[in-house]
Amino acid sequence: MNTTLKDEVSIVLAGEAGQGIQTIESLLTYILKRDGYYVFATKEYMSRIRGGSNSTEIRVSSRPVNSFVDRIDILIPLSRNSVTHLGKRVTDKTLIIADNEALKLEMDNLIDVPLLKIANDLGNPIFANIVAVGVVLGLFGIRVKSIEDYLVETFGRKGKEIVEGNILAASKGYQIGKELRDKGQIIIDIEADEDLKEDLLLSGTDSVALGALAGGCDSIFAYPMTPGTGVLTAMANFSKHFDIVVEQAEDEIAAINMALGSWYTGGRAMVTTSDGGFALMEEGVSLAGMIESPVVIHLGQRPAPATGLPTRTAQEALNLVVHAGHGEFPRIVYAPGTFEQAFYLTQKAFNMADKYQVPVFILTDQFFVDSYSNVKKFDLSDIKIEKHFVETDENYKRYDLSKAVKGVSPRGIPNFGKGLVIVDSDEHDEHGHITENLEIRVKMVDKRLKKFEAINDEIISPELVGDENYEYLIVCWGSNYHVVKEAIENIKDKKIAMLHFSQVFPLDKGSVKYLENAKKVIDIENNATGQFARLFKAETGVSIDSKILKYNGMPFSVEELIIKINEKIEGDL
Amino acid sequence: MNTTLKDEVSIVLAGEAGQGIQTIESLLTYILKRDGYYVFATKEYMSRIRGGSNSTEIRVSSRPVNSFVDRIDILIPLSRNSVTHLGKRVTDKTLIIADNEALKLEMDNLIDVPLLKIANDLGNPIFANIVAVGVVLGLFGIRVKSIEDYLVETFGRKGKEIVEGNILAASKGYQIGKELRDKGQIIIDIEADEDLKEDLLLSGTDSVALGALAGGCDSIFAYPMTPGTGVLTAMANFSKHFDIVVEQAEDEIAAINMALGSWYTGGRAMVTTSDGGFALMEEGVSLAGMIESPVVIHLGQRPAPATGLPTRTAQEALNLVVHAGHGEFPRIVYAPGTFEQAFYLTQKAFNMADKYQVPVFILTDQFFVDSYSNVKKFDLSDIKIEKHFVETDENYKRYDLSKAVKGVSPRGIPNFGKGLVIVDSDEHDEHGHITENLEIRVKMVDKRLKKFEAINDEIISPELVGDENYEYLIVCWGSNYHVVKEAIENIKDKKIAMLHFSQVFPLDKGSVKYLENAKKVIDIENNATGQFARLFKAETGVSIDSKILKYNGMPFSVEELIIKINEKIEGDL
Amino acid sequence: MSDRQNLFTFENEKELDIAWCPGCGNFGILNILKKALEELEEITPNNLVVVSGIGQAAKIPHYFKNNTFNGLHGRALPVAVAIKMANPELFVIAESGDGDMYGEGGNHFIHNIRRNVDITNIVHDNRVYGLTKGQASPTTQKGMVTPVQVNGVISDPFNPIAVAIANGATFVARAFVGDVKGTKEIIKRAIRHKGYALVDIFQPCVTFNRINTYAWFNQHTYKLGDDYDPTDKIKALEIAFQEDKLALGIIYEEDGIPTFEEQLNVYKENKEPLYKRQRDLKELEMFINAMK
Amino acid sequence: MSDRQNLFTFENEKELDIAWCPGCGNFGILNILKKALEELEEITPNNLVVVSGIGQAAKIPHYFKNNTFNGLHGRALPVAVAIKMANPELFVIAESGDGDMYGEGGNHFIHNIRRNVDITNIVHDNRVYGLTKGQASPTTQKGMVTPVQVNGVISDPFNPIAVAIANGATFVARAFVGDVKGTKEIIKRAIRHKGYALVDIFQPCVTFNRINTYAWFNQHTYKLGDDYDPTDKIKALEIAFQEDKLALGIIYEEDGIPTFEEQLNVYKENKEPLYKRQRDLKELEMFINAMK
Ligand SMILES: Cc1ncc(C[n+]2csc(CCOP(=O)(O)OP(=O)(O)O)c2C)c(N)n1
Ligand SMILES: Cc1ncc(C[n+]2csc(CCOP(=O)(O)OP(=O)(O)O)c2C)c(N)n1
Ligand code: SF4
Ligand code: SF4
Ligand SMILES: [Mg+2]
Ligand SMILES: [Mg+2]
Repeated sequence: MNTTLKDEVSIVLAGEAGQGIQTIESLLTYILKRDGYYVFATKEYMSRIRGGSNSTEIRVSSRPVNSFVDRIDILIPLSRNSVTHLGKRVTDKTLIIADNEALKLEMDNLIDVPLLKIANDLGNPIFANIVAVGVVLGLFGIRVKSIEDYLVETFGRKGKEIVEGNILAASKGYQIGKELRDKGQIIIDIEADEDLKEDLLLSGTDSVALGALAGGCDSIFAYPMTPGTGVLTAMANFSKHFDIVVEQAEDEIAAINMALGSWYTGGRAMVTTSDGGFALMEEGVSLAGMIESPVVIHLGQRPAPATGLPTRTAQEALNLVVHAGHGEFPRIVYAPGTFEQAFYLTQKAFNMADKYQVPVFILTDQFFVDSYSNVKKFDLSDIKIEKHFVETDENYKRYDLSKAVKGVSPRGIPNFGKGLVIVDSDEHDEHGHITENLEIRVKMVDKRLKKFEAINDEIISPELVGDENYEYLIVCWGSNYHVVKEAIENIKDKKIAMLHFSQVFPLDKGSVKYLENAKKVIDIENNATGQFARLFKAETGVSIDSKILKYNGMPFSVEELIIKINEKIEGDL
Repeated sequence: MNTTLKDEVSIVLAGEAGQGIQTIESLLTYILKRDGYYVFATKEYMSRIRGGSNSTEIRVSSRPVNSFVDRIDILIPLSRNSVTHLGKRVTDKTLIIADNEALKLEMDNLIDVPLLKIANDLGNPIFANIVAVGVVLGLFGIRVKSIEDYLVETFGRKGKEIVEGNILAASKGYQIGKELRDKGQIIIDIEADEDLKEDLLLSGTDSVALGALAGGCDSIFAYPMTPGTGVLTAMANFSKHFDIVVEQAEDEIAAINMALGSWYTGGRAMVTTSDGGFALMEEGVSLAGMIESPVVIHLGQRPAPATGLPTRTAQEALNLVVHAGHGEFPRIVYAPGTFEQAFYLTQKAFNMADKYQVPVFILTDQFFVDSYSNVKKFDLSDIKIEKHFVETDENYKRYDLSKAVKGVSPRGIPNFGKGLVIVDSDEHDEHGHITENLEIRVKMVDKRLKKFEAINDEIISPELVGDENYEYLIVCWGSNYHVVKEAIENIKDKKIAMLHFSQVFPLDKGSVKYLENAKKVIDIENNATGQFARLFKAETGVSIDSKILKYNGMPFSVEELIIKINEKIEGDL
Repeated sequence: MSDRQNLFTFENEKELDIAWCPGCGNFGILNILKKALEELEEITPNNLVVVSGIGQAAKIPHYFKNNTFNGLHGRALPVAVAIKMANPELFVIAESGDGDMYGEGGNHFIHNIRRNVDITNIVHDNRVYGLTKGQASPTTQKGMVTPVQVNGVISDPFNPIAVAIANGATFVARAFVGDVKGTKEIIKRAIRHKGYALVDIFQPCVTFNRINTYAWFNQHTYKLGDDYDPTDKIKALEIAFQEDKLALGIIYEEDGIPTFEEQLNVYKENKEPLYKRQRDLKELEMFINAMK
Repeated sequence: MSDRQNLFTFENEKELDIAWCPGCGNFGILNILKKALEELEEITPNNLVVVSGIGQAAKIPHYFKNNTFNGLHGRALPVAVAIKMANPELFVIAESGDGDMYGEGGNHFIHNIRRNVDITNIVHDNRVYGLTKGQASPTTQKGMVTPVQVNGVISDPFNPIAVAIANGATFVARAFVGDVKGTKEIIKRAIRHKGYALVDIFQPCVTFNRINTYAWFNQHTYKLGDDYDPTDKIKALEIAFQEDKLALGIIYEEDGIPTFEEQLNVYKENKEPLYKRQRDLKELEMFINAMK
């Protein structure tokens, strides 16, 4: 059995929760990235702490890769179940590297490596995962030094013994990998590029949290909920280096109300949650609408209704956020498709929220926040943290109509200036005091809705990617950016383009022109009803009747999209 | 000054909160109805317990009337402010009956009646409102006996002294009214009809609560919130006669979860709330979607966002309820336009909820629930309380796919039969046990959404009222039924019809045909963005661009609608 | 009694995929609970409903035979009390984690104590959020470092025992899963108690709580003796405030207080569960048509 | 001091349309609060924020000079503590009704006591839902008949004093608006207390609560004497449990406990409010670009 893997390899590590797959994932991605490869890692895992079957896919490539593929070139299973768990993704082209003494798999293309035995010989079965890392790195022929450096960095705090055990484990594995490579049994032929060493390696979570930092976020209030928790944890870590109030609220209702209290006082607060936690925040969103408070809301989507599948991915919260909160008031919803977008849109979210005094959403999902890949270094010189609050004078009125520009009155904060700042969840007059004057009511409604005009002027138009003379247009939003892009790049004989929306509300109504130019339009979403297509229809009247929908909790794979797009193109609908 | 009021009179009583206007309202409507008139009463009031300016309009007519008019034929102000409060509605055609010793109004058409003096002479200023009632009844020439009977009924419990004081007060007022009538100063010429004595006099609140009773509702869980509280209070009163668990929950989240606990056990529970309280229930609604639980939700709308205008009216919660709760699952939303509809739709809501195991909404508003009018007697012989739960056997599976008909599996309840009943907010298998099997996930999503098919078969089509050969079509929903109907009846020279939706979700897509037949379609709603028109577009792709929207917290009046409809018809949009 | 052995155990127990970590205290609670139920002759899987929220603890009803309502995070209590209101013949247990009951569900905790519905409230108190991977829960000790509380927890821990007693609960107990016999007896007493009964069970989380381990609980707990009088509220509070050594046992108990459902109008004369009743539509028609 | 007279009173006070019923206890609280503030030299309308929820009591911040956050029903506390976290230089009062604070807002009540943020929590306790017209509140007495509790309340009343003490509050007081001087002193002490301070004020609702009238409160309250030692927690609880006579005064007080904000990393070295700080984007750029 001889295998050559050219330009790209997809490695899948699988095992039970608690077997250290996450460690392998970060070791491999970091070391391979640092050695000049493009890497992309995505995990799927169960809602439990130990046991079950989880897996991580790591794509290593000579060109940027950012999407999930079904294909598994190399599989390293740490438990017997995990092979069954992966099902049809394991084909006869998949090389399996396993300790078959322990796993007792009956498979042809299996390379039996005594991962566990080596670990046990080193005195601790826990080292098995590190042996596996060594094998892979041996296959790549990475310098041993890189590995050692990284192990020292990672395990340094845990003491010398652990570090040395890990280094030994890795090098034992390394020898095996190198041997396989040297004997020509597995040849990985992917060009490395020195320049990539300087790339950052970020997750979707990192991108959102760093964007928040760059947006001047100085407070985060949240109640843990997968997959929204990551941003809370990241901010907690950043709080060691930057001024951030990090507080775990007693519930989601507290979280959003705390965020509003913070903005009222001049803070720049965010909340992070998931669908179900957000459902509890809706009254608070409505309060933001009424008192015209900025607030930034990160929502990592997962399959619903109710608790649903806590650790899986979906795009099911679009309806919810667009219509969240009772009453009528403006809002902005961003749905980044790339990590760069996640960073810049989250950064922008704070400025937009502050400028227009509205809630701004960052809508991601489990697949997006839990993926890692190379990102180019950031240049923040064009970025500004726009603080829009003003120093008040004695005559200050929070909702001054005469001073309102496109519905936006200057926002004062307490004890900065001579004025008093009064906000009220009841309908209120220009001062902010409760009123039941029905004429003022109408003026205030009009004022709040007028902000839509200004917000519409700053809509981020969808991005057209692919063949400019397209016949087929794929419409998508949020995290499906890369997978759709890669799929249509692979369908070479058709004229296809992708129209990706990273702002989903308000919608760019001008985008209808792109649809008009297409022979056929296909909507791709991770939900069962086509929420974006429906929103598009509500906003523009244009239907997109051809839909590719997935709602089993997994992201689309490149291969399945290629097949489904081809079917749609060839089929009638 | 001589005035004759033929066929119909609009009487407005106005004063501060706490001055007993509510008492006058109920006395007058009950006595006049019992004397064979059509009556309609609607109030507008402030969010306070004492002071401010409130008013009640009572229309008395020889034909059914059910909508608000600006016109005031007779005004009885109990406070000076209340005249200013009513603004332009007080014209030179308005007769004012007031104690001008106390109020010191400078108005021409004022009949000075010493309401307060009489009351004081009787030993208590509180009787002033009853004197006013007497005056009005004197104008109508009602038999004194009717009044006495009713006063005994109303005040009987408060002791003999109070009753007698009231009777004396009423008869003093009566003499004055009768004198005005006899002298021909005010002649009210409205035909009474013996048969109407048998009519019921109900409010919107009564209609919903009685509908619930007729739907077999045996539990209500709610947290007080205007204007949803009325249904809770009504059910609490009914609980003296019928088996109903009435519990005020600690918050709205508890309320909806309690309702789900009750249905799970075989109860038939409802919740009642308003926009902001409902926003807190959304996670619970999503839970109903996931565990496929029936639940009935009454939502009395009021102006938002946030606390908004607590005692005013609006139709701003449509977006919210249609998209409430994260994830994708069926629901039904009724929006009654008449009290009969409120009764029958609420009754039906319980059966539909039980049959399809989905949340069913009754969407009303403050104007609707707080209005009173004649309603014909009910014949319940066609009504059934359909209990859809089954006795289980040992092999019972709550989400049995093989037994599901259009997505609906038989619903068991604990301890009725030999099976166990397992429900889970996580994605679950046929038994109801938590699962992360992604194939089952897809089957369960499909199962839940399949129910839409059956629900669609039972859609209540919109009602077409007016000229069958219409050129102009007015689209409306919920409480605007009567006012639109009365307005178009008054525009005699145009071919106009009304299309009223009492079911707003799922929408009857076939209704598009009505719109296609019109030269022009006008949407009428009590909100600022045209939520129904947008929903209609999302569901059908058809835009209704001409809109008449009101969002100051007051219902449309017949007069203003006539003007606005005419403007729309004559104007371009 | 022997026919009750394994009454609550699934036939296919071996195939159950239990989602807890090896060594987790939840296993012990599951076993003890099943034993306790076996010993309560009045209870069968059919007349038992276990209501839980979301978390590791909240998965427990899936692992033995009962009618299960596994609802939303924090919302077990409202569901549980409504079930009892709809059918007082059922035995209702609301069981979940400390985060679920005292954190997200805190408002239901304090107000359902006031209602005194006859249910049993069992809390798996591992002093941490297990399922979401180790953040502080309301009962986490001050100073504990977690992925979110990177400088250590700075709020004071919630004292469920003291709050429940102060708030008027009629049965308040603390147990430790390491004390199998004691815990079983407490659970049995709690279920038989007429009214709301709280059982807070110390449950080591071997994965995320490295402070409150089995050893720690062993060291920091003691059992209330037979001479302890649980009817003295002030004494009970003194016990509840102890910090270095934590008492196990029934800390407070008050008998003879009417339950919520006993006081409900619907059950004053007729004890039948709601689902068995029929509304008389003829009577209703007359009632409505009298509203003139 | 004289320049502080009417410091918190609107110039156009006469034109204010106060939405309370004549005779309502809220007027008394408003007057007392203004007086107390006048006497606290460190406070001005500008450095004071009053946060309220929804209800009759919750309208209070509109009736005198302050920075006002009149938020959602039940949510005054989260807003108030976040304000203090963003700017510890502000004086923050969270003030609302009993339904608002203990009912809808109950979860924030119990968890913010644990945080011990330096705010003052004033509750207008009229033992009823005023604004929504007379339903039972958590503190309504058992048996009281209301439009919803048609057979009388059957849940036990919430005891905010006992629960707050048991839950670790560092300042717990009860006042009666009829006792003007006592109430003013309590409010002043509460504001000056370092940490969370609860002041539950008995406030007659002349419209909807016909039981707990001015006379009733006069008859059923007594003042704690000068010899009372508020640092004894168990004694304080005994006082809190008294039923026939209700104590007025500072029932429990514990000094020297660190506040939440003191323990926050951001304020350890730099005391500046957040709004004055700038993020250094150059530093951030370096930080990000090191994430390779
Ligand atoms: C509304 C909502 N918020 C947050 C979550 C996420 N969540 C799931 S379990 C959990 C905490 C679990 O802690 P605990 O109740 O102590 O249970 P344990 O896992 O420790 O047994 C949280 C926050 C959720 N499911 N729903
Ligand atoms: C989420 C929500 N639920 C319910 C209401 C309705 N509501 C307004 S005030 C109030 C109760 C007020 O009682 P309390 O807090 O005791 O204040 P009081 O009027 O007695 O001063 C309620 C239930 C609301 N505004 N928002
Ligand atoms: S995470 Fe902790 S509580 Fe959860 S199963 Fe594992 S050990 Fe038990
Ligand atoms: S209803 Fe009661 S609490 Fe409200 S203002 Fe009137 S008397 Fe005061
Ligand atoms: Mg826990
Ligand atoms: Mg109150």
